[in-house]
Amino acid sequence: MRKNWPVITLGLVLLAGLVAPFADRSTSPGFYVEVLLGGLMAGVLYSLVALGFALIFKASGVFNFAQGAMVLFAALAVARLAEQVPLWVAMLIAMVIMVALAWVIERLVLRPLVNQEGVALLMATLGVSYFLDGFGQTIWGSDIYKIELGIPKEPVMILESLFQGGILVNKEDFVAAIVATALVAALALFFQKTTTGRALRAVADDHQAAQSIGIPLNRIWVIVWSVAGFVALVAGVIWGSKLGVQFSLSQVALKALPVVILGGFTSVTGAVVGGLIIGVGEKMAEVFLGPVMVKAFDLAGGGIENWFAYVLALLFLLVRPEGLFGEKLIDRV
Amino acid sequence: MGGEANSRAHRIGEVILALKGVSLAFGGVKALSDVSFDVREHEIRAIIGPNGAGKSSMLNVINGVYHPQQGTIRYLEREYHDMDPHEVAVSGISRTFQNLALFKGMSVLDNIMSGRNLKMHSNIVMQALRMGPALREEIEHREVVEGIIDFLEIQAYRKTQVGRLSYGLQKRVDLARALAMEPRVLLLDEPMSGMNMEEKQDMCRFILDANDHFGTTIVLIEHDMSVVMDISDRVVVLDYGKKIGDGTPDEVRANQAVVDAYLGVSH
Amino acid sequence: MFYRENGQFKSTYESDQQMLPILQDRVFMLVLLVFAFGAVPFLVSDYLFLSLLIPFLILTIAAIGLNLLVGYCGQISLGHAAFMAVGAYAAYNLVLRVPQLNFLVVLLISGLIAAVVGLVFGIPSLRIKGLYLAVATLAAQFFMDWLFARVKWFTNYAHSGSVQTPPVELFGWTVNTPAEKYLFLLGLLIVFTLVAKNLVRSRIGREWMAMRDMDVAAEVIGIRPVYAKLTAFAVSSFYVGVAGALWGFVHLGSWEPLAFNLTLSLNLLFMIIIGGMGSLLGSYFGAAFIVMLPILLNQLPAMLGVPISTSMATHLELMIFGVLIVFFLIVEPHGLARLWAIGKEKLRLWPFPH
Amino acid sequence: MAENLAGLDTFPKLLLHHARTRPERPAIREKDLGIWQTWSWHRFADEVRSLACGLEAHDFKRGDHLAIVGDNRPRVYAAMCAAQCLGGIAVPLYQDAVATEMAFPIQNAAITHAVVEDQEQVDKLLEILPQCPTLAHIYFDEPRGMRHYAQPQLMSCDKLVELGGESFRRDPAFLEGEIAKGVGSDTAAMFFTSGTTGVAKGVVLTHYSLIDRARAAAEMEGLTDADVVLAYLPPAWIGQNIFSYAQPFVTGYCICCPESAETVMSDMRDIGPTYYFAPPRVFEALLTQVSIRMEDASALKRSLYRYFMEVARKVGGEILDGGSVGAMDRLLYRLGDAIVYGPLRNVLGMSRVRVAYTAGEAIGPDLFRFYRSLGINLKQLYGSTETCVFVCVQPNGQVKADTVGPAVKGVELSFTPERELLIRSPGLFKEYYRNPEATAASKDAQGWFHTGDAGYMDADGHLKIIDRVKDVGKLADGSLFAPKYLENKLKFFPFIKEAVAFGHGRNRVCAFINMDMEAVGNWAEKRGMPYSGYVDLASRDEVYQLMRECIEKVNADLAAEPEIASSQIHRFLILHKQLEADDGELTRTAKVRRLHVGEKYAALVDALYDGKQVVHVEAQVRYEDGRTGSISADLKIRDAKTFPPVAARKAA
Repeated sequence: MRKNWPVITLGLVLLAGLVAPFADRSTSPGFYVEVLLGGLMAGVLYSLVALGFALIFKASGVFNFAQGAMVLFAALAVARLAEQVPLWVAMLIAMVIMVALAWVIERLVLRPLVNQEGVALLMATLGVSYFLDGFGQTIWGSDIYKIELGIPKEPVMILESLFQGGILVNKEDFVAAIVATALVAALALFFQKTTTGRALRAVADDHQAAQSIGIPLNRIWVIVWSVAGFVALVAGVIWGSKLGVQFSLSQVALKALPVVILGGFTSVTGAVVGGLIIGVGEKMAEVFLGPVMVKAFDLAGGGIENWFAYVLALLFLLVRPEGLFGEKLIDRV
Repeated sequence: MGGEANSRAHRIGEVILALKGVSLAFGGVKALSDVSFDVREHEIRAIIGPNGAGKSSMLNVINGVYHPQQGTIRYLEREYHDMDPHEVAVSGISRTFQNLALFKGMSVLDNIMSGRNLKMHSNIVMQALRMGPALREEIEHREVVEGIIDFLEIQAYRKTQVGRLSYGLQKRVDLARALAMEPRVLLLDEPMSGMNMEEKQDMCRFILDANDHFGTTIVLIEHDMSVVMDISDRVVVLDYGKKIGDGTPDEVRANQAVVDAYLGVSH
Repeated sequence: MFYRENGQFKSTYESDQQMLPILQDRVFMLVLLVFAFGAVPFLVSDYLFLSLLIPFLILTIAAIGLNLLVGYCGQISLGHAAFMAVGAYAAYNLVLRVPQLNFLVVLLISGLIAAVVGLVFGIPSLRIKGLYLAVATLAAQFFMDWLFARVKWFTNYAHSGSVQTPPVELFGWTVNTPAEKYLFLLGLLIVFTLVAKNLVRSRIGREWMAMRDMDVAAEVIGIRPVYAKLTAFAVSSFYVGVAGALWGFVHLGSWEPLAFNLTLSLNLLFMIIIGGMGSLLGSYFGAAFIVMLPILLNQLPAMLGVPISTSMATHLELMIFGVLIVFFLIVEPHGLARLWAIGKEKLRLWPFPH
Repeated sequence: MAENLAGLDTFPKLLLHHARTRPERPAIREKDLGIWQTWSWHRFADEVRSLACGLEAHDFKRGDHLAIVGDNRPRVYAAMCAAQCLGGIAVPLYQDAVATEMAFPIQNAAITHAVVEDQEQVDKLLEILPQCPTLAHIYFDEPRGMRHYAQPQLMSCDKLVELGGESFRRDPAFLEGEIAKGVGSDTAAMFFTSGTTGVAKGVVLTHYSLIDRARAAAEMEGLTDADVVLAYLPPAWIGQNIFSYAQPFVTGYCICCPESAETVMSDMRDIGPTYYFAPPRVFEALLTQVSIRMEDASALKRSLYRYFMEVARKVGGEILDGGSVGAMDRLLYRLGDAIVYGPLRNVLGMSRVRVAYTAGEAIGPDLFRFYRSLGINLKQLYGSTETCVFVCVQPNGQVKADTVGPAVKGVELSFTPERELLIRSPGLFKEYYRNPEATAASKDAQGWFHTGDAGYMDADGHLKIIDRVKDVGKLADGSLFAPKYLENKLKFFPFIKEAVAFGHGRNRVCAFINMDMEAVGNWAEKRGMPYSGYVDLASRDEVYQLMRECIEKVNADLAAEPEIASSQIHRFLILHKQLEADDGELTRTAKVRRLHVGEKYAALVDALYDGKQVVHVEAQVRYEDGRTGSISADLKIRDAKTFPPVAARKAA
């Protein structure tokens, strides 16, 4: 009980956040649910990318700052390839590229730096992300590109029976969210249930576990980085089609950092839950808290979502460094 | 080498440090269960026992790295439930580490100098300008540290990065850093592990001299029986986190439980 | 090879602990200083001053600041540009609202303000280490970006959110020609370097390094993590804050919101990785490198007759940075400074091998 | 040496002189606690005064002996002077001697007081206390580990100084008086020579002789109080003592004591002595170190090194001797000095060396030339404890690898018919302590000291030591035959491990050669020469050729020396086995037992002389594992070219 209080407080805070809007009469439940859904949909994507993070961290003890760059890279690849070939082919090729990339990274970066302390590895991934940004834009170009998923963008009205005015949802978002959810579920299952999955997650703790199922460590790294690449690809495509493929994508993906912090680096569940919390929290803050603050402090526009996730994570770190579902670390002497 | 208890410079005094019913567990694993023993001023007190007997945990409890679930620590007329490392250091307990915990990136000199930090008081501005008290301090304490370097015969390595030194020498630097704190009680965690015979003898000499020269009370962990028996005044024997023997080397040698549990196992 | 150290023995601790114990080094340094102050102002073109030397000098101060935190105290930070921003905006508002203040005082105060902010964002470092801390500092970055972009007061309600600064003036001397700026900054840099050097070779410096190398042992010998880490954050932020103020006033003169964004933070980090963590000299090398590379990339191809587009240049720059960082982390984690040190040792031992 | 030291006929008087004339100049530096702690002459004098008064308080009287055991450190030298202040005699003993070795001197001189360095030495003295009842006071400099020593004889030097300091303050005049009482003819110190034959002898030296020799040499080299010496050899050895006690007292220069045995090299680099002394083995060791470290240097450096060392070998010595050298060579040498010699001197700690001496044994010419070619003014000197060292010294500009130079001012040399070197010099010792026979045996009525060394003056009036008299023989024609001299000359070649020369009472000289397996082995591999083992390699014609070249080089030099031109080696063979101590062919100290070898291999010797080209040998050999086996081999015998003696210019 004693050690769970931060979680509980967090829960309460979020709850407060959830009910707060109703303090203001003008918010209609419909609109509210709309925002909530929006948040959840964004959240699923965060969860997805965060999974990539958690996964790589688990398997190779690397805090992969390059995740964002991978998203951008993948998105660029798909966008430009799709100009020549059908989308699904483009995605296939892109996937192949991402696997190749994973392999190269393992070879040139991870292997030489094996059993270095975390910070060094983090910096290495910084290097990787810089390289990817540069490289990606060099070969794919640096303008803004589109990805056409072929799903009509026009909003649809749902649950009109439930709320007056109903709820506006962007069809594409909706599909995206479902795809993402499916993926998340699949990945989560894969890592929780299958032996391979568990082995992958175990390698960070003891390399025997990996050997035991007969996968050499290096291959495991290639696999997890490929999976991360795959995740990045999906996220990239979805975000790309939504916001257009451009440099800022890599920044958006960085949002997954606070997610893993919140959920706990080492936990798949953490990544999922954290993603949703951040997603919803961010949306709520943007829509309901933002205007209030703008009024209160006479700001030049809201834009709280830029930092909300980080500060939330930061505050949470202070009370519970290991995150929601992470395991506690004791340093021995 | 004159470590004989009869002809030592400081006569063994009152109890200075006492553990009562200390128990420590990590999760389910019991590292120490209800261990009690005391240490008298100026004596050399050994803690022995097979690996995993909880020797190191004992030291970690004493200097506050671990916090025991039960039991109390009495040090200099004060009862602690658990201690905080900094507080412990201030109160005059220092230690060395089993698997070296030196500051790899720093020179031997700086490593030992860092052991003096509690004795330096000039403020950060003075240090930034390296003026007045700050400069004076640097020099005073350098002198003290040089004394210790001389004492441990590591003059030749003064300005080398500790990372580059041999294991035996690093152990010496570790001891030097601990001595630099001018501790009343010095905890040594396997000071001779991984040393060759000659290095061990040197280390013994240093430990005895330190005890003799500065009157430092010494608590040392060691699994090399022979060494311990030669230099220590009283010995505690641990096994699986329990105390199974306590007394002078001879008493302990005579103690059947010890013979079975410890000598039996290790030899 | 050029070293002749026989007879340079030390008979006092002062002389043994001096900054440059070897005569030949002292001579070299003296020559260098004379050259930097006496010759450079007359030899160098304004273009070089503005695009190379001035940014180099300022960024070196910043790099030293970051190095104190990351290289010496071992606390990672991905958000140091935020503290530059604090320094810059603090200075802007001070000059704006208290015009009679001497610029040096302005620098001092803005530095102190940055130090306080840095201290606040350093607090998490007491609970969390390494990777977690990295994220905490990112929070600082994004929050500060937002703060200065959105809170109009800081920008004095400028519509675009961009700010102009008056030319620096102190003791009646208006620092506006490139050469003057250069001299002004050079003077500052030397002072800041000396102070940093003194800190790292004093008690506080040893406490930082102890924290970096083996925090448990450090605590056991009585070093207070709170004190060590927070002083590191404060001092570091102070340096970076001052650098920020100079960046705004002396280098940019006017800047948009987000002039001090994540990219700048990361660049600072690269400076010390490439230059050398835990080395003041390294901060110089790193800053010089980061400043020079883009210029080279813009000039060199043209000179070689294969001109490339500016965007191409920037991408190339990114890639080169990326590769170099990984390269240095793998091959020489102590960066250019270590290479320099080795070179020096070789000269001292010449003709013997190192 | 402008300053007038007239009337300063004892060390204490010299000390006071320096304390007056150069009170703040450094007298002794010791690297301690990380820096060079410096004692000015003033401070040094104070220390001596206090120690002296302290000793006096513990009734140390005129003529008493003070044993001094310890490594080089200020107190050790202060103690020597303190004893002399009271008209006492300093008796430095080797700090590395074992307790039992210390017993004799202490009994012999009925020593009552001893100043020792540390616990280690104290323990030794306490151990022999029973045999040495006279020893009543032991003062230790280093209190470390001494806290629980209860013995009544013990006291720390600090205590002694404190005690002495008080009594000095009470009555300063007293000590002045004591010092004034001293005269040059008083005994200053006694050095025990580790007698190669039998028991050690205490060599008694007076103030007069020590000071006279120290001054003679100092004037010759123009030493001043600006010079610096590193004191790193045992103070009980006259060879160190004269440089770190007698000469500084004469010239007022500063001596430096290293921090510890391991740090000598780096301390030397710190200090950069201007005046340096070392026995050949030290120079040898240094050179080996240099070669080894150059081995793993980068190719570029190695080739640079080789090239410029070649240049140096050609012209370095000449330039140092102020000889005439072509402008081009000078230029090259300058260049080399900038990028090789200079740095090398720096890492060796010899950048500032003005004068360096070597003595004790013969030094290999290549070794000797190496240092000179680097621009280090290395010179040889000849002397012994009995002569206060300085008998012969090579003056600047007349340095040769194989002589020890002309007599130093004040020294007379002459030779017995057996070519034993006789010395008459103000530096001669007074006597062997309580050993009249020995004294009489080595010092005759006319005051000639019989050195037991055989030698002669070469054409330029340089003394050349060839051997111990007892080993010198005659060829049939009565001309001089010095086997050891020949053998040494041969052994200076890396390829030759041992050599045994025969010729006493015969018409010409022949020799056994023992090749150096390692060197010759490498040599063979370099030239892609397969061989199955020692015996095989030893019997190769190429190897014989190699050895012949060496021998003929030696013959060539010999021819240039009329005195021994007739000792040129005519025939030689390469032994089929290494000479072994286990086979009784070498002494335990690895000296050839010439007679024994001669008898053991009589057949071979005869073969050498009766002109055979091949001789068959059956030999018992003892292997490492103790088994004995027998080798049989056919040894070739080869002739070596000999040269007509150079027309003898008139020698001394």
